Amino acid sequence: MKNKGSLFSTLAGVLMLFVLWQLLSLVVNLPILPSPLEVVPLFLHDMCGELGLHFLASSGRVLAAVLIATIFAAPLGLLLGQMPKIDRVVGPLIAIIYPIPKIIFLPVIYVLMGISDFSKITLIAIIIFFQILVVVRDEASGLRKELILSVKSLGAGRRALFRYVYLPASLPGVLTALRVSVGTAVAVLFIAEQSLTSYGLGYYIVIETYQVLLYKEMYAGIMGMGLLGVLLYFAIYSIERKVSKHLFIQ
Amino acid sequence: MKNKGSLFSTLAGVLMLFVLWQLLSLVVNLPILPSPLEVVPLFLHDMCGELGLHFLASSGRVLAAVLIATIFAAPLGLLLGQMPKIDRVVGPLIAIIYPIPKIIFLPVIYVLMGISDFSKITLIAIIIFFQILVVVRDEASGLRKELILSVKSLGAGRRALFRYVYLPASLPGVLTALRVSVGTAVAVLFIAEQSLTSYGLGYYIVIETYQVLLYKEMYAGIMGMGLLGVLLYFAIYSIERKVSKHLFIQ
Amino acid sequence: ATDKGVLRLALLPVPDVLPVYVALEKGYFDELGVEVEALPVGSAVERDQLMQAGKADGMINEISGAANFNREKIQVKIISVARSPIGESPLFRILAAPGSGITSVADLADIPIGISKNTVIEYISTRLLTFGGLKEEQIVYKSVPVLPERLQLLLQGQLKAVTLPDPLGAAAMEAGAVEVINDLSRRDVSASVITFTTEAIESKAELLKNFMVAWNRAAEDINTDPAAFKELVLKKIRVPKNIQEKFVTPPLPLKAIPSKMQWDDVMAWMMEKNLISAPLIYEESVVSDFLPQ
Amino acid sequence: MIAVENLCFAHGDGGRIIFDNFSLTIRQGEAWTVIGPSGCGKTTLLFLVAGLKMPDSGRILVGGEEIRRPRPSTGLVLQDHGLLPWATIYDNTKLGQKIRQFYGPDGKHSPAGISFDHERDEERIHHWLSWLGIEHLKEMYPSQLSRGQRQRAAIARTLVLEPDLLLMDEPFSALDAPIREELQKVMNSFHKQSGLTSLTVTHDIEEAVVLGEKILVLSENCNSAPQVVDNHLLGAMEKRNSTEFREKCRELHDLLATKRDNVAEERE
Amino acid sequence: MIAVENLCFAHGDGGRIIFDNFSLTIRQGEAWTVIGPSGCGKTTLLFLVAGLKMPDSGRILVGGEEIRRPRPSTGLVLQDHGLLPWATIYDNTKLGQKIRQFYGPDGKHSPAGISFDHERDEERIHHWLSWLGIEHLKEMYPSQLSRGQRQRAAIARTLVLEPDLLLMDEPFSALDAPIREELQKVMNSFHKQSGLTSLTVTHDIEEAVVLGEKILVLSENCNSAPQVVDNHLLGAMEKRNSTEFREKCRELHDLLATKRDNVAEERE
Ligand SMILES: Nc1ncnc2c1ncn2[C@@H]1O[C@H](COP(=O)(O)OP(=O)(O)OP(=O)(O)O)[C@@H](O)[C@H]1O
Ligand SMILES: Nc1ncnc2c1ncn2[C@@H]1O[C@H](COP(=O)(O)OP(=O)(O)OP(=O)(O)O)[C@@H](O)[C@H]1O
Ligand SMILES: [Mg+2]
Ligand SMILES: [Mg+2]
Repeated sequence: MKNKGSLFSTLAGVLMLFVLWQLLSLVVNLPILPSPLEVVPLFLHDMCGELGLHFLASSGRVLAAVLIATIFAAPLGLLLGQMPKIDRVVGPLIAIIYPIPKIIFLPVIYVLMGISDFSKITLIAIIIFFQILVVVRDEASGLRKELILSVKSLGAGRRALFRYVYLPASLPGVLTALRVSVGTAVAVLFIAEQSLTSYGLGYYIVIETYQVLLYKEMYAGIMGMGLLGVLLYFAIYSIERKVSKHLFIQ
Repeated sequence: MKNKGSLFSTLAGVLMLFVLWQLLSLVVNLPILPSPLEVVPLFLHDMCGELGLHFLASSGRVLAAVLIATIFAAPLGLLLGQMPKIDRVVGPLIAIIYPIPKIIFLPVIYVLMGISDFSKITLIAIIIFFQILVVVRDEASGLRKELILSVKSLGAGRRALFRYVYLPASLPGVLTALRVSVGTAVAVLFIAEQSLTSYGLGYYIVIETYQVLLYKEMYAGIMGMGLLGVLLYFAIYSIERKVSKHLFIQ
Repeated sequence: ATDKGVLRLALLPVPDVLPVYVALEKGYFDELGVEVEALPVGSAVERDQLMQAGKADGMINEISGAANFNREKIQVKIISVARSPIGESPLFRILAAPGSGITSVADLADIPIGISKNTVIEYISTRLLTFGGLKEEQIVYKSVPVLPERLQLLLQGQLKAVTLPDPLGAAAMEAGAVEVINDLSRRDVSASVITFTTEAIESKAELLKNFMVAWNRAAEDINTDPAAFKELVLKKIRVPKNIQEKFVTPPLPLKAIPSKMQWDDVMAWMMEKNLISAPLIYEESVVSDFLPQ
Repeated sequence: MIAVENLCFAHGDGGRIIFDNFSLTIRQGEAWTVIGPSGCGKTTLLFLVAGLKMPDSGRILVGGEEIRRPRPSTGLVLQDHGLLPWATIYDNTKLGQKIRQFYGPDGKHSPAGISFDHERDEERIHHWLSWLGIEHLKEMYPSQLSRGQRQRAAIARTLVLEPDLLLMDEPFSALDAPIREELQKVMNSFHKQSGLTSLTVTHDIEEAVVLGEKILVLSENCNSAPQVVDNHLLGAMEKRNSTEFREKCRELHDLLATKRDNVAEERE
Repeated sequence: MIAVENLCFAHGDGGRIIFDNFSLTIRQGEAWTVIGPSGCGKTTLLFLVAGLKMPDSGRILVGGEEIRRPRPSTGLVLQDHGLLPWATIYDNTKLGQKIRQFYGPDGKHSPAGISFDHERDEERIHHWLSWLGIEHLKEMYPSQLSRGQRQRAAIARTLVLEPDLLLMDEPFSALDAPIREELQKVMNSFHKQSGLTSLTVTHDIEEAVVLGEKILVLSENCNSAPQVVDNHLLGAMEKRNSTEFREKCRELHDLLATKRDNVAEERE
C-alpha cells in the first residue's frame, strides 16, 4: 500500500513537471523549447531505437563512475570525519581542488590512462569523488559522542568503531551524497561524452541533436537523462529503505 | 592557539599540494602540465593585474549565485524534510530535473531574462539550487523525533518548529550543502563565463588561455579558481564556528 | 601515437574533414597501406587536448591554431590546406539577426558581433569587417564560443550579428538570418589546414605522403560528384536539419599549402592580439613535402 | 480537568494494544501519580494527554476541550529531556517564552490572555534556574551537563511557562535524594497555592505516595479499567518513615508486582 | 582491582576541578556504590575508570595495569544507554560479541584467552534478554522501546560479555520497583558466585545500601579525600524495612545533604 502511494506520488510529480513544461513552452514559444506533447511521443519511440542504446551506454558509464568514486570517497570521508586533525590539513586541500574544472585535466588523464572509455569514467568519478567526500565527512563528524563512547566501552578500537559505528551511522549520509553526485554525474556526461565516442546521451544531445538544431530530438535526449536520474534515485531510495530501516519507523 | 594550528595545517596542506603537483608535472613532462615553480610566480604577478579583475568578477557572480540559491533552496529543503508527503511528490521531480545539464537552457534563460549578467548568475544558482535542496532535505528529515515532540509540547506549531528546531538543526547541513555547492558554483563558472562577458575566471581560462594553449597562464587562472574555492571554504568554516558552537566542544 | 603503421586523426564533425571519411569508405588508405584511425571530437579544445596528450598524430585545424602549438617550440607542421572558400561555398559568414535591418558591413559599426574570441572566427571576422570598410575601433565583439548558442542568440535577436561557420551559417540563413558578408570575398586569407605533429612527420613520413595521396583522391571524388557522398556526409558531418535537403558538399582545394602571405597575415593578427610575442617563421611551420606530385 | 473517554491506542499498525476502551477523569487541582511496570504505557498516556499522540479511537478532553494538538498551558517534562543540543541552558529555558512571543497570545500556541513582560520573564528564568541549582551552568550546552543537571534544565524550561496542567515523566529520576525531596515539596505547595493539576509518572513508589493524592496503576497487559489507589498521605514528607507510609508503599509495591506477573505468565 | 592514584581531573580547559589528588583502592570482588549530588562527578569517575576519559594527572590502575584505553573485560552500562539507533535490540546485544570476534582474542580489544562459540554466545543473549523481560522486543529498534526497556537492553548488552569488572551508571533508574529488586538480587549473587567487582552509581539511597559493601560519597566541591561509608547490609533485601536499614539510609541521606549544602553556600 505504501509503495503504491509512493508510485502514485511520483506519477503526480511527473505529471506536474509536464504541465509546467507545457506552460513554459507556450510562454517562450520558440523552437528551443518544444512542447512535451511533441517530445514525449518522440522519446517513447526513440527509446526503442537508437536513443535506447545511447541511454544504455550512459547508464553504464555513470554506474561505473559512481561506483569507483564511492569506493574511494566514502571510506576517506569517514576517516576524515573521524580524525579532525587530518581533516584540518586535507580540508583546505579539498576546498582548493574541488572547484577546479576537472575537464582541463582530461589531457593529463589521457596521458596517464590512454584514450579508452575508462578515461571518461575516471573523469566523471573524479568530479563526483569530491562531492561524496565532503558530504560523508561532514556527516561522520556530526556523530553523537555518547554512541561512540558506549561502543568503545565494549572494546571497540578504531577499526571496530569504523565498522560498527561510523559506517552504519553514515550510510544515510553516503546515500545523500550519492543522490547529489548521481545528478552531477549524469550532468557531466554532457561534457564527457562529446568526444571519442559515438554512444551516450551526452553525445546524442550535443553532437547529434543540439549542434544540428534538432530541438525535439534533443529534448528526447534530455528526457533520457532525466529518466536515468530518476531511475538512479529510486535505486538509491530502495537501498536506503533496506539499510536504514530504523529511519522509516513512524 | 587553535586558529594558529588551523592556519598551520592549511599551509601544510597547500604545500603538500604543490609538491604533488610538481611531482606529477615531472612525470607527465608535457606543456599541458607546467610546474608550479613556473606558475606560482606568474599567478602572483598576474593577480595584481588582469587576473585580479577576472577573479573579482567571478567572486561577485559566485557569491550572488550562492546567496540566491541558498535563499530559495534552504527553506524549501527544510520544508520537504519536514513533510514526507510533499517530498514523495517533489522528490522524484528533483531527481528528474537535477541531472539535466542546465547549460542547455541558457538560451531559454536568455530569452526569459535577457543577456545581462543576471542570466549567468541565475544559471549558476539553478545548478547549485538542487544540490543545496537535496542535502538540506536529507538533513532535516533525519532529525530526532524526541526533540520535535519536546518543542511541540512547549506550544510550537509548524512555524515555530521551523524557526526554533528545523532551522538551527539543519544549519550544519546547510553549511555542508554550501561547501559542496560552492565548489560546483566555481566549477560552473568555467562554462557560464565563456559567453557574453569579458571578465571572469571562466572567460580567462577558456577564451584567453585554454583554447590558445597558453598553459602557464591557464594554470594561473586555475589557481585563481582554487583560491576562490578555499576562500569561500574558510568563510563557511568561520560561519560554522559561529553558529554551531556546540559542535566544537570537546 | 607510437604505433608505427597507424595515423590517428582528431576530427571535428565539419565538412573540412570529409576526405578522410570518404577515403576510409572507398578503401584508399588500405590500398596505400596507411591505417587511419579517426578520433571523433566534439570541440576544438578537445581536439587540441588529444594532440597535446600525444594521443593523436594529426588534425584538421586553422593556421592560428597551429601557430598556438608552435609558440614556444615547433610541435606541429601544416602539410596541406584542407579547405578554403571555393565557388559558392564560403567557410564563414557574418550574419545579421532577422529583422535587424542590418544589410551591409557599414551597418555593423559599433554593433556587438557574437564570435568565438581568439580563434579563427575572430580573425576572419576582423578581416572581413575591415575589408568591408570598418575601422578597428568600430568593431565590437561579444564572446559566444558555443555555436548553437550563438545561433540561438542571433535568431532570437539577442545579438544583432554573429559570425558562423557553414553549414550552421547556411542553416541560420534558412531560419531568417541575413548574410552581411562571407569569406568568399577574402579567399586569400580563409583556410583550414591539415596539421601533423613534428614527431609524426619525422617518424611516419612515408605514411603521411600516402595519406595525402589518398586524401587528394577522395577530395577529387567529392569535387566531381558531390551528391554521391550525401549519406556519408549526413552521418559524419553536422548538418542542421533545415538545410539537409539543400546541402551540397562544398568543393575542396587540391594540393595546396597556405601561402606565406596568409601565414604572415595571421602572424600579424596574433601579434596584435598578444597571442604570440614574436612572429613565427613560415618555413618552420609549413611544409610542402607531403603534397602529392 | 482531564477526561479520558473510551481511549484505544496501539503503537503502529501491528503494535501491542496498550489502552482499550480506557476511561478516566482527573479533576481540577488534583495531583495524580502514575506507576506501572516498565513498558506498560505510562509515557504513552502522557503523550496522549499532551496531544503529541492521537488516540486510535475515543477522545481526551482537557479543560473541556478535545485535544487535537498540544495545549498551550499544559506543561510536559519528558523522560529524555529533549533539550536543544545547539542552544545553551539559558536559551533552552527561554525557548517556551520565545515560542509564545513568536505566536503572540493566539490561544492556540500560547495561552489566550497572556501578556509579555521581558523583565518578568527574565526574572522567572532566573528564579527557576537558581532554585534548581543550575544557574551557574546557564551558558553551557546540554552535552556539557550531567544527566541530573539536564533533567533540571528540562524542568526549568517547563516551569517558567507556569502551566496549569503539569505532565511529568519520571522528572526526578536522575536527581539525588535531597534535591528530589525539595522538588517534591515544591510540587506539593504548587497544588495548594495555584490549584495546579498534575500527572506525574514515576518508578519510585515513595515518590508516588508523596506526590499523588490518587495513584494510577497501569498494567503491562492491555489497560481497560483504570486501577486507582486513593492516597491521603500526599505531601507527607515528614511521615516517610512512619508505619502508615511504609504500609502504603508496600501495598503499592505488591500491586505493582501483580501487574507484571500477569504478563510474564501470559508470555510463557 | 582498581587503584586510583592521585587523580586530577577537570572538564575542558577552564572547567571546574572535579578530582584533585584523589586516591582510592577497590579490591577484587568488592561491590561498591557511588552516591553524590547531581553533577558532582559520578559519571566522570566511571568514565575515567572505564578508560573513556584520561586523567589530567595521576593514574588509574585496573587489574594492575594502567588504563590508557578501554579494558576488554570491563563492562560499562551508560546513563544514556548508547544503543545504536540503526540496530535492533538483538543486534545491539550482540554487538560486543561481534566486536570481540572482529579482533579475535588479542588481549587489547577483547580478553586474551577468550574462545568463540556461536551457540554459547546465542544462548547467553537469549538468557539475558529473556531474563530481563525484553526477549519479545528483540526485533525492535531502540526508538520503539520505552525508556526502561532501553535501559534493560543496555544492561543485557554489557552482561553478555561476562565482565569481571562492572561499572554501572544509574542502571536501574528507569525500572519499576519489582524488577529493580530482582536485578539487585542478581547483582548480589554475581559477587558471591563469580567474584565480580562492581562500581555502581545510583541516586537511590536504598539501592546504594543494598548493592554496596562500601559506599563512596562524592561531593559537589572538588573531591580530594574519598569519603567511604562501610556497609554490612549489602544484599539485605529482606531487611529493607528494618530499623537498621532505615537508619543507614537516613545516615547516608544526611551525609548527602551536607555534600550539597557546602556548595550552595559557596556559590552564594
Ligand atoms: N563535556 C563537559 N564539558 C564541561 N563540563 C562538563 C562536561 N561533562 C560534564 N561536565 C561537568 O562536570 C560535572 C560532573 O559531571 P558528571 O556527569 O560526572 O556528574 P554526575 O555526578 O554524573 O551527575 P548526575 O548525577 O547528574 O549524572 C558537572 O558539573 C558537569 O556540568
Ligand atoms: N514507536 C513505537 N513503536 C512501537 N512500539 C512502541 C513505540 N514506542 C513505545 N512502544 C511500546 O509501547 C509500550 C509502552 O511504551 P511506553 O514508553 O509508554 O512505556 P512506559 O510505561 O513509559 O515505560 P518506561 O517506564 O520504561 O518508560 C512499550 O512496550 C514499547 O515497547
Ligand atoms: Mg516511559
Ligand atoms: Mg551522571
